[in-house]
Parts: sequence; structure tokens; C-alpha cells
Amino acid sequence: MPVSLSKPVAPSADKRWKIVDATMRRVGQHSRGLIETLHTVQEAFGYLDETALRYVALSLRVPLSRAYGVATFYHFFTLKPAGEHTCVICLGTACYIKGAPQLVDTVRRELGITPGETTEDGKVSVLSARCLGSCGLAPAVVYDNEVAGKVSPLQLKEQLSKWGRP
Amino acid sequence: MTASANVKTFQINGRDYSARAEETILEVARQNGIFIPRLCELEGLSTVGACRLCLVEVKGSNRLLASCVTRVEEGMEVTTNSERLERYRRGIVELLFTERNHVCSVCVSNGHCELQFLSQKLDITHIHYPYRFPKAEVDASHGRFVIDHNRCILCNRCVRVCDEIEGAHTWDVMGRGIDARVITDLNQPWGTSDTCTSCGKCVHVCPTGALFEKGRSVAEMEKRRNFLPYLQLMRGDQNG
Amino acid sequence: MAKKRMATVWLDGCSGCHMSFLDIDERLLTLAEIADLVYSPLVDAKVFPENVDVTLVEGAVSSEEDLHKIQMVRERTTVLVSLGDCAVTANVPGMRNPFSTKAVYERAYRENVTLNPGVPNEGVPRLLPQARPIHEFVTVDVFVPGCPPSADTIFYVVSELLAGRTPQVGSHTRFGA
Amino acid sequence: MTREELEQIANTERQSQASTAQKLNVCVAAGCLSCQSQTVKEVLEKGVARRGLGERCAVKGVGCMGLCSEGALVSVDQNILYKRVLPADATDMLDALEAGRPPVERLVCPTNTPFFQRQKKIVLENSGVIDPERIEEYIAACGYTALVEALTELTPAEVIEQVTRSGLRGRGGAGYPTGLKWSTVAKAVGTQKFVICNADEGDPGAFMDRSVLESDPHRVLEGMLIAAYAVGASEGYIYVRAEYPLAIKRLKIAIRQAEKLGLLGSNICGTRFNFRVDLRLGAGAFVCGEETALIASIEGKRGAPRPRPPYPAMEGLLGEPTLINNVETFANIPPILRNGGEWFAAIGTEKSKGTKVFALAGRVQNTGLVEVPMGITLREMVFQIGGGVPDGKNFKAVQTGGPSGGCLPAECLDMPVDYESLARAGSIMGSGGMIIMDETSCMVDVAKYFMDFCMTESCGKCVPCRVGTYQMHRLLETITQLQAAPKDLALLEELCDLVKHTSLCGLGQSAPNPVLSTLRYFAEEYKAHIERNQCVAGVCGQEVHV
Repeated sequence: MPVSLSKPVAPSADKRWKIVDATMRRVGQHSRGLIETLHTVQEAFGYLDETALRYVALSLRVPLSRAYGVATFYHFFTLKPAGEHTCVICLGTACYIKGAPQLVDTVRRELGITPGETTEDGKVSVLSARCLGSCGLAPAVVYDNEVAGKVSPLQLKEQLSKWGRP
Repeated sequence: MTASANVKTFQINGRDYSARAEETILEVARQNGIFIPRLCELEGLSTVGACRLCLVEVKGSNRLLASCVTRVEEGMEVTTNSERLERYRRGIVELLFTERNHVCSVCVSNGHCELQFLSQKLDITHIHYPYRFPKAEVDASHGRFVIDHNRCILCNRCVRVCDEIEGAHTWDVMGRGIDARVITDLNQPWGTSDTCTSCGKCVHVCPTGALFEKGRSVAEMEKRRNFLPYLQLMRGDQNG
Repeated sequence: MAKKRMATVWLDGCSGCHMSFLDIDERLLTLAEIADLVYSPLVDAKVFPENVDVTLVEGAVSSEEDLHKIQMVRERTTVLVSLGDCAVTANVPGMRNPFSTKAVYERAYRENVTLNPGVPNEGVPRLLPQARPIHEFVTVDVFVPGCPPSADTIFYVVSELLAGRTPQVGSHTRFGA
Repeated sequence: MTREELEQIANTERQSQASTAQKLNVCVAAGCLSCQSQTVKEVLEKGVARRGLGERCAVKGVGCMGLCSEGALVSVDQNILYKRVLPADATDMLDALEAGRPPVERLVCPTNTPFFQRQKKIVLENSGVIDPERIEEYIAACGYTALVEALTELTPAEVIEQVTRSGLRGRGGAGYPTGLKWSTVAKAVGTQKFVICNADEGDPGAFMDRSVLESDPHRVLEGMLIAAYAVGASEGYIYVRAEYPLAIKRLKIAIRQAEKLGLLGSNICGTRFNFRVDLRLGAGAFVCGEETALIASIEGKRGAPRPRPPYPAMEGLLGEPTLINNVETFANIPPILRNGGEWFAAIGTEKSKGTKVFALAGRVQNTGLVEVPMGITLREMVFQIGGGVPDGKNFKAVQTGGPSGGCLPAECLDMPVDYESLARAGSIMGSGGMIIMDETSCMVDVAKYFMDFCMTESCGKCVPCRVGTYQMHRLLETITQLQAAPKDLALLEELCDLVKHTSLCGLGQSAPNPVLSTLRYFAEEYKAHIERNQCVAGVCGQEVHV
């Protein structure tokens, strides 16, 4: 492989790469900053695609396979774009014993997807969380970054159908 | 520090041995012809303590210790074989057989496979945990080599040899838990890898038939590892 | 001493283990002196009889018929031997397991067929979702891996069993042997 | 920053606080925020301004008040607590306040209950009292005095001596003596040393650390600073879950404020002590709570643990001696230094000193955050502080220690809560999650839930954990589908033994615990599933969940 010592050029003129570059500078262009940088990429672009992984890996001199290995090890990172709306169902213990499984069932019935998937029309992504730490509000669901507590399957169904409408 | 302080005397299976302080239990055992099973460890590569087959009992420790990463200590009393260790080792080998699709009868490494060898050595005649039968890919996109994920046991030897000896770091592991698997570059077909030097070291350190040369049929793939001790020796000379 | 009653059964396998059994050659006569072969694909009996002392089973449990058969065999046998890798590990028949039965039917009866393609719905027992080793369905007494186990291994195992001893299988064979 | 300067900041702040007669404290920690507490605060602020009450009445956002199930919580002058406050209630509250009338009855939350009275707050002393985004308030509450005293009057060895004397044990779960850990790192030789705060709170059903970070972040920083001084470290990291955005935000603010006052950085308090802290965000991997995995993650790698020894105290981050403590452990340090090790050692039991913060959740009346002295019984926790099981249901089990812990039945209720007792009973203290279950929970299903968790969180490095948790989960699934045979139970027990004794790290070694403890106390439920195809709780056998 030809080894280039010059700094790789950002994949496009997109301004968001400047934010990514800033993070990489902050971590001293060191391979140790890989996870920090991936956080920034995901925050800026919503997900980590191949272009981004390649750019970050080359910039920080991290082997490609290691970058990919790290990106897929941590469940917080996603390699696919998220849907228009996101619905995070908390599967912490308190939520589990207070009815989170029924919420997962509701999603499966209503949208035909399981946590970790996005509907085909790209409208809704459903995710599960290990624990939101909102155990006092079990079962908890996060609709587009808003935490809702003591959610019933009916409430969830209503929210999902609200998103489903054009 | 005096030379004598760097030598440790200890016991393995009730017999006295001595070794340099930086040596591991497994190394000493191997030098003295004591068999300890292992699948992830390979002389010449770094140790990761992942397969858990080389666990041994050490008097005074309530935990079992991986002999590949445990250094010898003065007065240590090591047991490499017991009914309990045997049971655990069988369990671990059996778990590996259930994890992917190890169909020995149609494997290129049949007869030359370390997993198969251990199953016989440990007297395993059947797997009493249920098989998983996952769908796993075979990537034959490389000009000379093939990776068959059905037979991969995630020992990580390919990852280490590629990084530590070849310096290419083409291989790594993606995902985690039961979904983990080895990948080349950005999880792309091996044949499209820019970093692979096609040196074939990964193929030859692979303990099973997961990595093999094209054109080999059932039972034809034998692994050659002479390069590892050689490289280790050369590097040792440089350092020493 | 009364002769022992012995049987062999062929489930989802290639019959290679039976071939290997026949490969014990003249030693078949030795066996015939101490045991009767009361049921086998190699003999005429149509129904698996009661009170069999030793049964060798080749092949994985793959269809509803296999399942029915192995359960009956277990009930009527004292010592059940899982013979060969297909019986012990599901081996080659198990290679269909990562796929759905629908895909398997399509492959076998449509994609690879030029004359009258179509999945038969009678005369062929229905496939179980997966081909699995027989010990996942019934208790197995002796496991003899190998693909196939060698004639020597089979002869050793059978003669030990017929003599009322427990064979030490591990040192004679292995998976894929 | 000298002691005098610190005192001056404290005095200025105290005076400014004293100038307002009435204080409305609105909880703006995560639990209440999801009950619109931010809007409540804004409406109250606007109301105060409109009514011209600004002179005698101050509205401020504070950290967690504990009773999360009754949010949003608002306290008035620390003696009236309003619960379930909605933005629309602000008018009534301000009316009462303005007219000097008694508090609004329908919103009053009684505080003379065991939930409040039985607590002893050390770690949470400032939670719900101070504004977590203002360092001045922390300083006014004696904040950073312990640091200044340590730096100016104590040697590192004396600091460690106090910590050792306090008997404090690691609050992350295993309970390793903190003083011993510190002295090991202090003695270790390296070119540089690190202090890491483990804020990767991963147990499902535990939110103590999040709450401390959101409510009183400076306390954790001060603890880290004292630790760094004691062990000779100059750099530190706080490894915090990316799922805790509010905690991250407040930590960032706290670090900036401390730097500005010279409490972080070079020549702290005019001494030669330097310490810098940076945040590292976790990215959704429970296993990173394990020390060596956490270090790998900070180094930008996959969070896979490595065999120990060498322990991080000798070879940790970048191969250098590294001290890793949990949030709550660090939060205990400033009061220990302020009041002395003996003071702390007088609280709790013989081997488990001090208090412990628990997150009470599940089928219990009062869910929320509580801090109690060690040695309190489980019965007190569940029935007095927790207020018992709601809806007339019967108590079945209390789960502690998350996926590494166990489920304890009614017969364990009189057991004291301390490290040893919990371990003897087959559970662990863990980080402090305490989930109460009633008869509607099936214990096999709960065991399956935890095994699913461990399977998903297994890093996949070592075979027993990677494949063993999968196999155990599959068996538990078969049992909960009411399709298991007796031999499956034997297989399950065998796998528990294998995984427990051969796994590389704590995750695998403790993954069987929820199964083992439910097998120990609820064997009858397993039997009913297997032999009679029956689930008494009525949970299993239907559609497969999750």
C-alpha cells in the first residue's frame, strides 16, 4: 500500500468535515482519539458511512479494519442513516418488568420492525436502550429526544401513527 | 538485579522446574513436554488469553489462570490437568463446535485441524450442547486465499500475525459477542483489500480450515508456521 | 447363550456408514455367530422389531419420518449407537440448516430440476426445520463419530457391545475421520 | 486559589443567598426534566418577575431530590415539597407564596415519611439543594475545602491514611477497599499516572451515578483531584456514557468553572500539584465498566478486557499506573477528608462503612434515589423507604447488582444490606440498582432478561462468555416458551458453572448469577415451567418478547 504522509483531504466541501477536523486536532491527530472522532462524525452526519470511516482512519493513522471494528463494537454508533423520527424504547430492568416487552410487541405489530431497524419508508427508526436511567418513569420511551414516562402500548401506537401520517 | 533473582523455581504437576521470570506457565510446560491445550496462543504472536483452554489451577488462587498469560512465580504450584480442568476444556471445545458450522468431513483442514485434534485429545465423541447452525459466509474473492467463516473460532491469530508480523493490519474483528467476526479492511471482500500484501501468514497461523489456499480440497490444507519461530528468533537477536 | 439381537437404521445419511459396516468383510461371519441382524436396510424385515439389544443408527434426524423412527427405535432398543458424523453432528445433512425449508425445497425440486419442476406434497415425508443429531431427540448410549467410521472402528465397537462391554471410542475415531 | 479566596467566594455566595427570603428549588435532573420541570421552572421564573417578587423570592434549578416517581418536584425553602407539579400549577403556588398562605394542599408531598426520614445523605448532601451549574454554590456548601486542606496541610500518604481509615470500599460493585487501591497506585512506578472516574453506569435499572453527576458534578471532580494528589497523578479522565447528555453537559460546565478558578490545571492552590481532566464518552458497551475494557476504550480501541494481572494500578492507561474509581466512590472522598476517616467509619457496619446510594425501581410505591447507611435491612428498603408493593400485589423478589447480581426472595428481607451479606445470599451489592418485583414477574423470564443482556453485551473475546451466554439464553428461551425438558435444566446448570469459572472477565464470570440465584430461591418456578408447562406469573408461553 502506498504510504502517504500528507494529511488526507476531507471527502467533500461539506462544512461538517471542519467540525470533524477540529475534533481530530483536539485529540492531537492520535489514534487514541478514534472514538471521540467517531462521536463527532455521528453527531454531525447522523451516522458513520464508509467515506467517513475511511477519512477518519487515514487521518488518525488507524488501520481501516480497526476503525470498522471499533465502529461496530459500540452500539451507540450506527452505520446506517436513522429515520426521520426515532423512538427509543428503554429495556432497563425496571422498564422490562413494567411492560417494555409489550411496547416492543406494539412496534412489531404496528411497524413490522424490531428495535435497531428503520421502516422501509425511512420515517421511523426504533431503537432500544439498555437503561435510560429514568427508572422512576418506567416504562420509558424517548420520542425524538423527548422522554415520555409510564408509556402504555396504546400511547405508543398513537405516537407511531402520528408519525406515519404524511 | 542478579541473574539468580530472575530465575524462578516452582512446581508443575508436583515436579520441580525452573524458568526465567518473564516466562509463562504455558511456555515452561511446552519446553518440558507437558501438554496444555490452547487455540488462541501461538508461539511468536502476542498472547490474549481468549480461548480459555489453557486454564490451569494454581495453589492458593481461587481462580483458574490462563497459563499463556500467567508468568511463573517463585514457589508456584501449578496443576495442568484435573478432572475439573478436563471438564471445562471439553465444555469450551464443545461450545466452539456449536458456534459455527464445523463440518469436519468436508473440511480442507480435516486431519490437520487444531480444533478437531483437541476434540479427539479430550475424548469428545459428541457435542452435548445444541448446535447453532448460523448462516456464515465464504469469501473467495482473493486471488489465492479463501476465508470460510463457518470454520472460524475467533482465535484472533490472523489479526495478530497480520498486525504484529506482517505489519499490514488488514484483519480485525467487527461486531461483538456471538455476532463478532473477522473482517478485512472496511468489512469488504478480501480480494478488494488495499492493505493485504497477500503474504499468506494469516492462512498458515489459522488453527482450523477457516483460512486456506485456493485449490486445496478436503484434508489437503496443511499449515506451515516455520516462519514464526524464525522471525521471533531474529527479533530476539536484535533486541538482545 | 442366546444370540444377541442387532439392528441398523438408516436416517438422513449417504449410506456410507452402512458401506463401512459391510467393509468389515469376513468379520461379518464372526458377528453372525453371536448376533442376528433383525432389522436393517440390508435385510428383508419391514418393521422394526421389539427387544433389540444393539442398534446402529446412521444419519441425522431430518424429516418427520426420521423423528418417528428414531423414537420407536429408542423404545425398542437397549443400546443405541449413534453411528457416523451425520448421526452424531448432523454433518452434511445439517448444512441446509442455515436456510429455510422453503428455500431447500425450492432448490431441490425447482431450481435444479428441468423435468416437471414442483415440490411434491405426497410420498415424501415432510422436512423438519433443521436436520439435527439424534441425541437431541432421544438418549444415545454410544457415539461413534467418523465420516464414515472405519470398518475396524465399527467392528471394535459392535463386538465390544455384543460382549457386554463399553467400547473406548475416542481413541479409535474422531469427527470427520 | 488559596483558602482565603475560597472562603471569600463562599461568603459572597452565602450572603447573596441569604438576601432572598424564599427559595423555590425546581428539580432539573433527568427524571423531573421528563416531567416538564424545565417549563415549570420557566413559568415560575416568569411569574416571580411579573409579580415583582424578585427581591424576596429566588427560583433556581437544582439536582435530584430523590422521589423520581412523583416528579416534577419543587421545594420551597427546603421545608415544603411539592410533587407532581405541572406548569399550570405555578399560579397556585405563587399565589400561596405571595399571600403568605399555607402551601397548596393538593401538591404537597409529606416529608415526614420513612422515604425521607430514614435516609442519611453524604454523597447526596447537595443533591436537590445546590444549582449544579454554579461552582459558587458548591463552594458555599463547603466545596473544595477538602482539596485545599489536602494540598496545603496533608501529605499524599496522610490523605491515603484518612481514606484507609474510613473503610470506604469501591462503590462500583466489587467493594475493593479504596485506601488499598490508592496506596497501590501511589507506590507503583511510572513516568506518569492517571486517575479515571468510571461513570459508565451500565446496569439496567441503576441511575445513581447519573444523578450524582447531574446534581453535584464538582463533588466528583474534587474527589478525583484529591485522589490524583494522593497517588501522584497529573492527568485524569471521566469515562461517561454518551447516553447521559445532561451529565456530560454539567461535567463540562464544572470542569470549565474549576479551571477558571484555578482548581484544575497547573499549580493548583499555589502548590506544585498539576491536574487536568478530560471527558471520554462511552459508546454503548456495558463491558467497558470493566477496568481493562474501559482503559482500552479510552485508548480508542474495542472495549475488550484483557487478563489481569497486571492490574491497572500497576499497568493501566498507556501502560502507566492508573487509579480507577467509580463516581460514588469519588463523591465520598471530600466529606471523608472534611470530617476525618473515623467519622465515616462510624457509619454503617463493621465491614461495610458509610452509606450507599440506591436506585429504587420496579414494583415499588416510591421509586427514586435514596441514600441509606450500610446495614439497613432489605425489608426497610422495600417496605419503609420504598413504601411497599403497590396495587395490593405481593412482594416476590428484590434484584440487586444488575446483570451480575441476583434475585433475593422474601426470606432474605431481614438481611442487612452490606457487601458480605449480599454475596452470601448469592447476589452482589453492585453499583446500587435495586429492583423490586411482585407476583406479576416470572423469575425465569427475569433470568432470561438478564442473560439476554449479558449475551448482547459480551465483547466476544473469550469463548465461554461469547458462546456460553448464547447457549444459556437459548435454554432459558426454551424454558420460557414452556418447551423445555428436564435435561435442559441440567445443561443450564452445567453452563452456569462453566461460564462462571472460565470466563476472562467479570462480565462472563458473573453472567450466570441471575440464573443461579433464581435457581436457588425460585427452583419451583423452573420446575413448573418444565414439568407442568406452567408459568405462575402468567408471563411465559405466549408470544416471545424482545
